Amino acid sequence: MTSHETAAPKPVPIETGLALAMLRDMVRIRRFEERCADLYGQQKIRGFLHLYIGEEAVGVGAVHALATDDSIVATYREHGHALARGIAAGAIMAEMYGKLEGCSRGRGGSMHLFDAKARLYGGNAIVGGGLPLATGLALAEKMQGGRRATAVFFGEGAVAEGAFHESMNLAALWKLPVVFFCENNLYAMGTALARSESQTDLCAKAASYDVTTARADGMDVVACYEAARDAVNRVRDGAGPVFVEFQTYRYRAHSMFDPDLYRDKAEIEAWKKNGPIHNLTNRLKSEGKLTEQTFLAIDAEAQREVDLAVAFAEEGTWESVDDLARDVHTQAAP
Amino acid sequence: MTSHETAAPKPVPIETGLALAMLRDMVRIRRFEERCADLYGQQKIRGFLHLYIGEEAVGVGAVHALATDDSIVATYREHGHALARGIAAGAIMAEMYGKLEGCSRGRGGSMHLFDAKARLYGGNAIVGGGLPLATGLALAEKMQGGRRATAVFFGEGAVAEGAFHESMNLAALWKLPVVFFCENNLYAMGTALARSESQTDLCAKAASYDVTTARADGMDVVACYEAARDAVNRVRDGAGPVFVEFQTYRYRAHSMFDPDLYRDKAEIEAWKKNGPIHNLTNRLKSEGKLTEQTFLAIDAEAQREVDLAVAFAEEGTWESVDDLARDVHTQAAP
Amino acid sequence: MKITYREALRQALHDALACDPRVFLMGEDVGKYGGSYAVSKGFFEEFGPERIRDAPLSELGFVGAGIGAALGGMRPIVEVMTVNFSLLALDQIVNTAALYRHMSGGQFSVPVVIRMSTGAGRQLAAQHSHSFENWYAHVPGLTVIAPATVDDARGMLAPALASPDPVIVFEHAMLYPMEGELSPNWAKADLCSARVLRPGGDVTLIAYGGTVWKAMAAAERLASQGIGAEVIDLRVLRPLDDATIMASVRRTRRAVIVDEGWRSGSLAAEIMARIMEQAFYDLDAPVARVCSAEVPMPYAKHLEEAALPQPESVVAAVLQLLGKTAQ
Amino acid sequence: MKITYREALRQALHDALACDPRVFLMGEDVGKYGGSYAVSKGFFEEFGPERIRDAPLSELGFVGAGIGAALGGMRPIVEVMTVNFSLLALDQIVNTAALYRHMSGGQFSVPVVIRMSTGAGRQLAAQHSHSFENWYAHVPGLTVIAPATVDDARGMLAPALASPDPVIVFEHAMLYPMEGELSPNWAKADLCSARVLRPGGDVTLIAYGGTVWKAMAAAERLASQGIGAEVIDLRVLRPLDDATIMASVRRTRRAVIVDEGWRSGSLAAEIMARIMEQAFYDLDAPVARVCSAEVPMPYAKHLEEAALPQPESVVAAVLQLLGKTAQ
Ligand SMILES: Cc1ncc(C[n+]2csc(CCOP(=O)(O)OP(=O)(O)O)c2C)c(N)n1
Ligand SMILES: Cc1ncc(C[n+]2csc(CCOP(=O)(O)OP(=O)(O)O)c2C)c(N)n1
Ligand SMILES: [Mg+2]
Ligand SMILES: [Mg+2]
Repeated sequence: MTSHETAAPKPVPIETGLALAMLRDMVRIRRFEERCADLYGQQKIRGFLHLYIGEEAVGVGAVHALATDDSIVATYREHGHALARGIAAGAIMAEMYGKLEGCSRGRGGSMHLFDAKARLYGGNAIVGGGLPLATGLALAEKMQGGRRATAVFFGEGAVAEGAFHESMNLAALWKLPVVFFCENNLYAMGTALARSESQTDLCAKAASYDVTTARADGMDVVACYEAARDAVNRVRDGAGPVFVEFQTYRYRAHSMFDPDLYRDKAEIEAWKKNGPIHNLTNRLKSEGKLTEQTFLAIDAEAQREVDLAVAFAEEGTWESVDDLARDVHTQAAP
Repeated sequence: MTSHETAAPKPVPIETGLALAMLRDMVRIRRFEERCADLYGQQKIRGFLHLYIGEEAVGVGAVHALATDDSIVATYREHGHALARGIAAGAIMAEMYGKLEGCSRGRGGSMHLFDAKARLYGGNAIVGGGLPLATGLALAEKMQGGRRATAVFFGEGAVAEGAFHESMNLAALWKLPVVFFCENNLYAMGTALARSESQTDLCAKAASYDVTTARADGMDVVACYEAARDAVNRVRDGAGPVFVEFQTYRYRAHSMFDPDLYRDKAEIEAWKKNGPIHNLTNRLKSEGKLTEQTFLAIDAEAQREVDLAVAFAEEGTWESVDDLARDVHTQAAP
Repeated sequence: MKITYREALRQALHDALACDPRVFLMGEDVGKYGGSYAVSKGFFEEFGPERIRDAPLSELGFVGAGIGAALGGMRPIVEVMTVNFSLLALDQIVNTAALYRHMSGGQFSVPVVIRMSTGAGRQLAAQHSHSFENWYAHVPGLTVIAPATVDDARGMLAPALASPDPVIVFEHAMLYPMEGELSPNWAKADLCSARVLRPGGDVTLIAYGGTVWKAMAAAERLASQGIGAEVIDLRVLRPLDDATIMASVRRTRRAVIVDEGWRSGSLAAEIMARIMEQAFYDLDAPVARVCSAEVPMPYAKHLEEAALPQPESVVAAVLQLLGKTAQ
Repeated sequence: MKITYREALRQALHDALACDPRVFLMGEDVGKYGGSYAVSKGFFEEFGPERIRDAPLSELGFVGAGIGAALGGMRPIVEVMTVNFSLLALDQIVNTAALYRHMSGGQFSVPVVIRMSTGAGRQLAAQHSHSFENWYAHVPGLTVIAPATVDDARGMLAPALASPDPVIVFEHAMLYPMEGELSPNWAKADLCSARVLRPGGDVTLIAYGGTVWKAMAAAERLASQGIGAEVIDLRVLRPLDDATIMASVRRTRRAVIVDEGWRSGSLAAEIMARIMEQAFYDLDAPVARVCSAEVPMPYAKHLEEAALPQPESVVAAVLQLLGKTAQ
C-alpha cells in the first residue's frame, strides 16, 4: 500500500461468498433505511436521523475487513455500520423507536447505537468526538499487548476539527493500532469540501502526520474491502495507524431536517448512476456469479428482516420512568 | 521563497544600519532578561517568568521585518518581542513588578504584556491560544481591505494543539494575511519535539494546509529577518498565509520553576557556541562594520536602559484595590 | 403583528447586516445551507460569502477568529450551532474574550456577539440537549442574554452589537417556531433588566429562555385554582437583575425558579443564593426550584419529558410551597 | 508522621502504579520533566515511558485517549496540568466520559481518573488562576473530589481508581508544599462524605480544597473571640454530602461558605440552595458566602489577595452574621 493509491481500473478479484455477503449487507442497509425514512414521516422515529443511503459500500466493505473482536467507533450516521457488524436489525429499530429493547435501551436513538458484545463503541453526535476515543481504545490494546484493531469512522468534515489533528498525531507518535476510515461524501451538512478545507487532498493531509494513507472508490464495495483489509493488516502488525479515504456520496439530505438546497440535482443524479449496490450487482452478474433471481431473493429477505425489525420495535416496551436515573453511574454489583 | 528552504550557507548581505539596530535590540533583550532573572531571585518579579535568552534573533529579526502598524500576537515568552517592538523597557519592567505604570497596569505580569498603540495583542498563557486570535485579526484586516499583516509567534509545542490545525486551515482557506512564526526551540517544557510530534519536519506539516513555508536559522538574526520579510511581503500581497519555522534554542530553563533535568548539558553548551549575539557580532566585525568599542557602547547603553527601567518600576505605584473591578467591562464614555 | 421567534431573529440580523458594514455572520452552515435553524436563510445570496461566512467544523478556531476579528475592528456575530459544540470553543470564549480587557489593563475591548441554540425537547438525546447557560453566566467579562420573547429576539441583538464587550446569546431551540405578538416597544430592549411577564401576588416564578413559557403555562393553571403567580423572564443571565427579582419576591414572599439546567449547580441555585442573601427575612417559605433531572438526556420521548421541567411540576412545586395539594 | 501534600499524592500514585498493571499516568510533562508540580518525579525512570506517558500539547486528544483507554480495559490516570487547560478537553470529559454509560443503556463504564491542579495564589494572573470545580460538579456521571488534607491526598486515589466511573480530582496548587500529619486512617478515605475538620457550636464554615485552610485559620481567630466555628471540608463536590452539612447547620443555625470560585454561579450558591431547601426553618440568619471577586485574576500581589477569599473576610462574614463587629 503506497501513499495516495487509487482503486485499480480493473476489478480486483473477490471471493464469491464474501461478495454476496457484502451485497446482502448493502441491500439490508438500504431497505432498512428506506423504512426508517418512512417511519420518520410517521413520527415513529424522532430526533435526528441521518441516512447512509449511497454510502453503503464503505461501511460494509470496511466492517467486513475487520475481525469480530476488533473495535468500532462510529458517527451519528452509523446504522449501516451497526447492521454490517451483525447487530440485530430489531434492536437497532427498537432503539430508534426509543424502546427498552433497543440496543441502547432507547436512551440513544439513531445517533447513539451501542453494542458492547459487538464492540461497537457508539454512535457519537459530536463531530470528531470519536477520534480521541478510538485512539485511546487502540492505546489500551497496544499496552495490553493484543492484536485487535480499532476502526474509527468519520466524515471529511471532521478533518477540520482539532480532534482530528490531535488524534492523528497521538496515534502516529505512539504507533497505535487504529485505522482512520474517512467517509468523504464531499459535504459536511451544506458545506462542500473545498469550502471547508484549504487542502482538499485528504490523503496528503493525513500523510503529513507520517501515517500510511490509502484512497478507495467508495462506490465499489470490493475496493473498499481491499483497502480496509490492507489497512487493518498493517495496523495489526504494529506498523502504526493507517488513514483510508473512501470517496463516496450521500444520496439523501444530511438529516431529515435538511432541505438539501446546496447541491445540484444533476450532481446527485450522476452519483446515483454509480450506486454501490448497482455496481456490485452488475459486476457479479457479468462474472456469472449472480442471477436476477438470487438478487431478488436477497432483496426479499432484506425486506422481510426489516418487517420483522419494525414488528419487534412496535412490540417493544417503554423503559419505566422510575429508571430514568439508572446507569448515570455503574450500579454496585448485586 | 520555496518550500523547506534553509538558510543559505553564505551570509546574506544586510544593510549596516539595520544590522546594528538588530544587534542593539538583541543586546537590550539579553541584558533586560538577565536582570529579570536576578529580580526574580529577589522576589521583585513573581508568578511565571519565561526567558527568551538564546532566542533573541527570532523575535528581533521577525519584528524588524514588520511595519509598525502590523499586528503582533505573542506567547508568555514575549519580553523580547515587546522590547523589539519599541515598548518602553520601563513599562515592561513595571508590569513585571505589578505596578500601575506597567504596560498592562500590573494586571498581566510577564505573560501578559499588551500595548494597543504598538498593536501588541498580548502575551497569551494558553499554548496555541493566540493562533485563532491572530487569524481573526487578519480576517478583519482582509475584510476591511487593508494591507497590514498579523504576525503570530508560538512554540513548536503548540503545533500539536488543535488550535494550530484549525487556525492554519482557516487562514489558508480564506487566504488571510497572517504569518505564522514558529519558534522551534526543540522543547516544550521538558518534552522534546520528537517525543511530541509524529512528524518533526514542521514545514512539511504546515505545507499540508497548502500554505507557503520557509525555514530559517534562528541563531542568525539576518536569516530570521530575511525569512520574515519575505513572508510578510507575500502575506501583504494577498497570497495567503505563510508559515516560517525558526530553528532556535533556549539557553535557560523553561521557566523559573523548571529544574531543567531533561536536556544534556553538552547540548546546551553546543548551542551556546552558536549564540545569536555572538554570531552577528562576529560577522559585523569580520565585515569591518563593528568595532569592539562600539559593541561595548551598545552594551553599556542597554545596561543603562535596564537600570532606568528597574528604577522606573521601583518608583511605580500600586493600583488601588478599589479599582480591582475596573475594566472587567468597558466603561461608558464619560 | 404576529411573528415567529425565528423571523424576529432573522429581521434583527438583517437590520444589523444592512446597517453596519462591520457586521458579519460566521459559523457552520450559516450561508449556503441557510442556517441549521433557517434563521439566516437567503442571507448568503443577499450579503455574499464574505459577510455570511460558512466556517469549517472547527469551533475553537472560528470562535477565536471571531474574537480576533472583533479586536481588529469588525463586529462579528459568531454562530455556534448549538451550546453542545460550544464546549470546544470555551477556552477562547473564557480565556481570551472574557479576560482580555481586564488583563490588558483596559486597553482592548472585544465587541463580539456569540449566538448559540440551547436546550432539549426534540429528542436529540444526551449530546445534543445541553443547557450550559449557567456556566457562561459564571464568567466575569461576559454579558449573557437569553431572549425568550419575539420582542427580545427582535430587539436584543442591536444592543448586543453596540456593546463594546463580548455578549453570549442563547436561543432555546424549541422557541424558533413559536409565534408571538411583536410589541411596539421591541426596539427598547436593554441588556440589564429582567421583565415581569405576568403579574401576580401569591408566588414569583422565575424563568429564562425555554422555561419562560412553561412558567407561563403553570401560572395559567394556578390562576384557575385562584393562585396568582407572577412570572419573571430573566432575559439577562449575567448580570442578573436583582432589583426586579427582589421586588417581586418581597411582595409575594415565595418563589420557584424554573431552570432547564441540571439541578446541582444550576443558575437556579445562584438565584436562590441571592434571594437568601437579599430577601431572607421577607420569605414565608424556602425558595424552591424546578430543574432538569440529573441525568444525561435520554432519547425516548417519555423519558425526555420526565427529565425536563414541565408546567405540571411547576404547579406542584407552587402548591407544595403554599401547603396545598393538587386539585 | 509529617508529610507534604505533594508527597502524599506521590505515594498514592506510586502505590497505584506498583499494584495494578492496568494503571498508567498520562499527561504533559508527567515523565521526563517529573511533573509540573514534581508529583511524579522519578516515576519515568522507575516505571518507564509507556506507563508514565508524556503527552504532546493536545488536551482534547490525550484526555479523550485516556477515556478510550479506560473503555479498553486500562485504568488511566490522566493529568491535565491545570484546570485552566481543561477547558480544551471539556468536550471529551462531558460529552464522552460523563454521558457514556447512561446513553449506552448501561453497557459501558468509563473508569478514568482525571487529575488537575486548580486555583490561584501564586500571581499567575488571569489565564492561570481559574477555579472551575463548580462546572465539573454540575455534570451528572462525574464524581468530583477535592482532597484538601494529606490524608485525602494519600487516600482518595485508590477509591477513585476503584470507581468504575469517571472521577475528576482537583488539587489546589497552593497545597502541594503544605505539610500535615498523616493519620492512621488515611486508607479509609471514601468518595461520598464530607468531614468535620474542627467542631464548633456557633457557626458552620463550609469549604473545600484551598479554602479549607483559610476557613480553619478563620475559625482559629474566631475562637480567640469566643466564637465556636465548625469547619466542614467538603472533600467530595459531586455528589455533595447533604447529611453532614445539614446536621451541622441545624445545630449551629448559621453558615458561611468559603469558595475560591467567582461568586455568581459558584459551588457556594449550590450549597446555599440546598440549605435553603433542607434546613430553612433551622436558620437564624441567611447563609453567607465568601467567594472570589468577580474579576479576572490580576497579577499584582495586592490585587490577587484582594480578589481571593481570605481568613479576615471569613471572620468578617461570621461577625456580620452574628451581628457583632470586629474586635
Ligand atoms: C462538534 C460538532 N459541530 C457541529 C455539529 C453539527 N453537525 C452534525 S453533522 C455535521 C456535518 C458533518 O460532516 P461530515 O463530517 O462530513 O460527516 P457526514 O455528515 O457528511 O457523514 C455538522 C456540522 C456537530 N454534531 N458536532
Ligand atoms: C493549553 C496549555 N497547555 C499547557 C500549558 C502549560 N505549558 C506552558 S508552556 C508549555 C510548553 C510550550 O512549549 P512551546 O510551544 O514549544 O513553547 P516554548 O515554551 O518552548 O517557547 C506548556 C506545556 C499551557 N500554558 N497551555
Ligand atoms: Mg461529509
Ligand atoms: Mg518550544
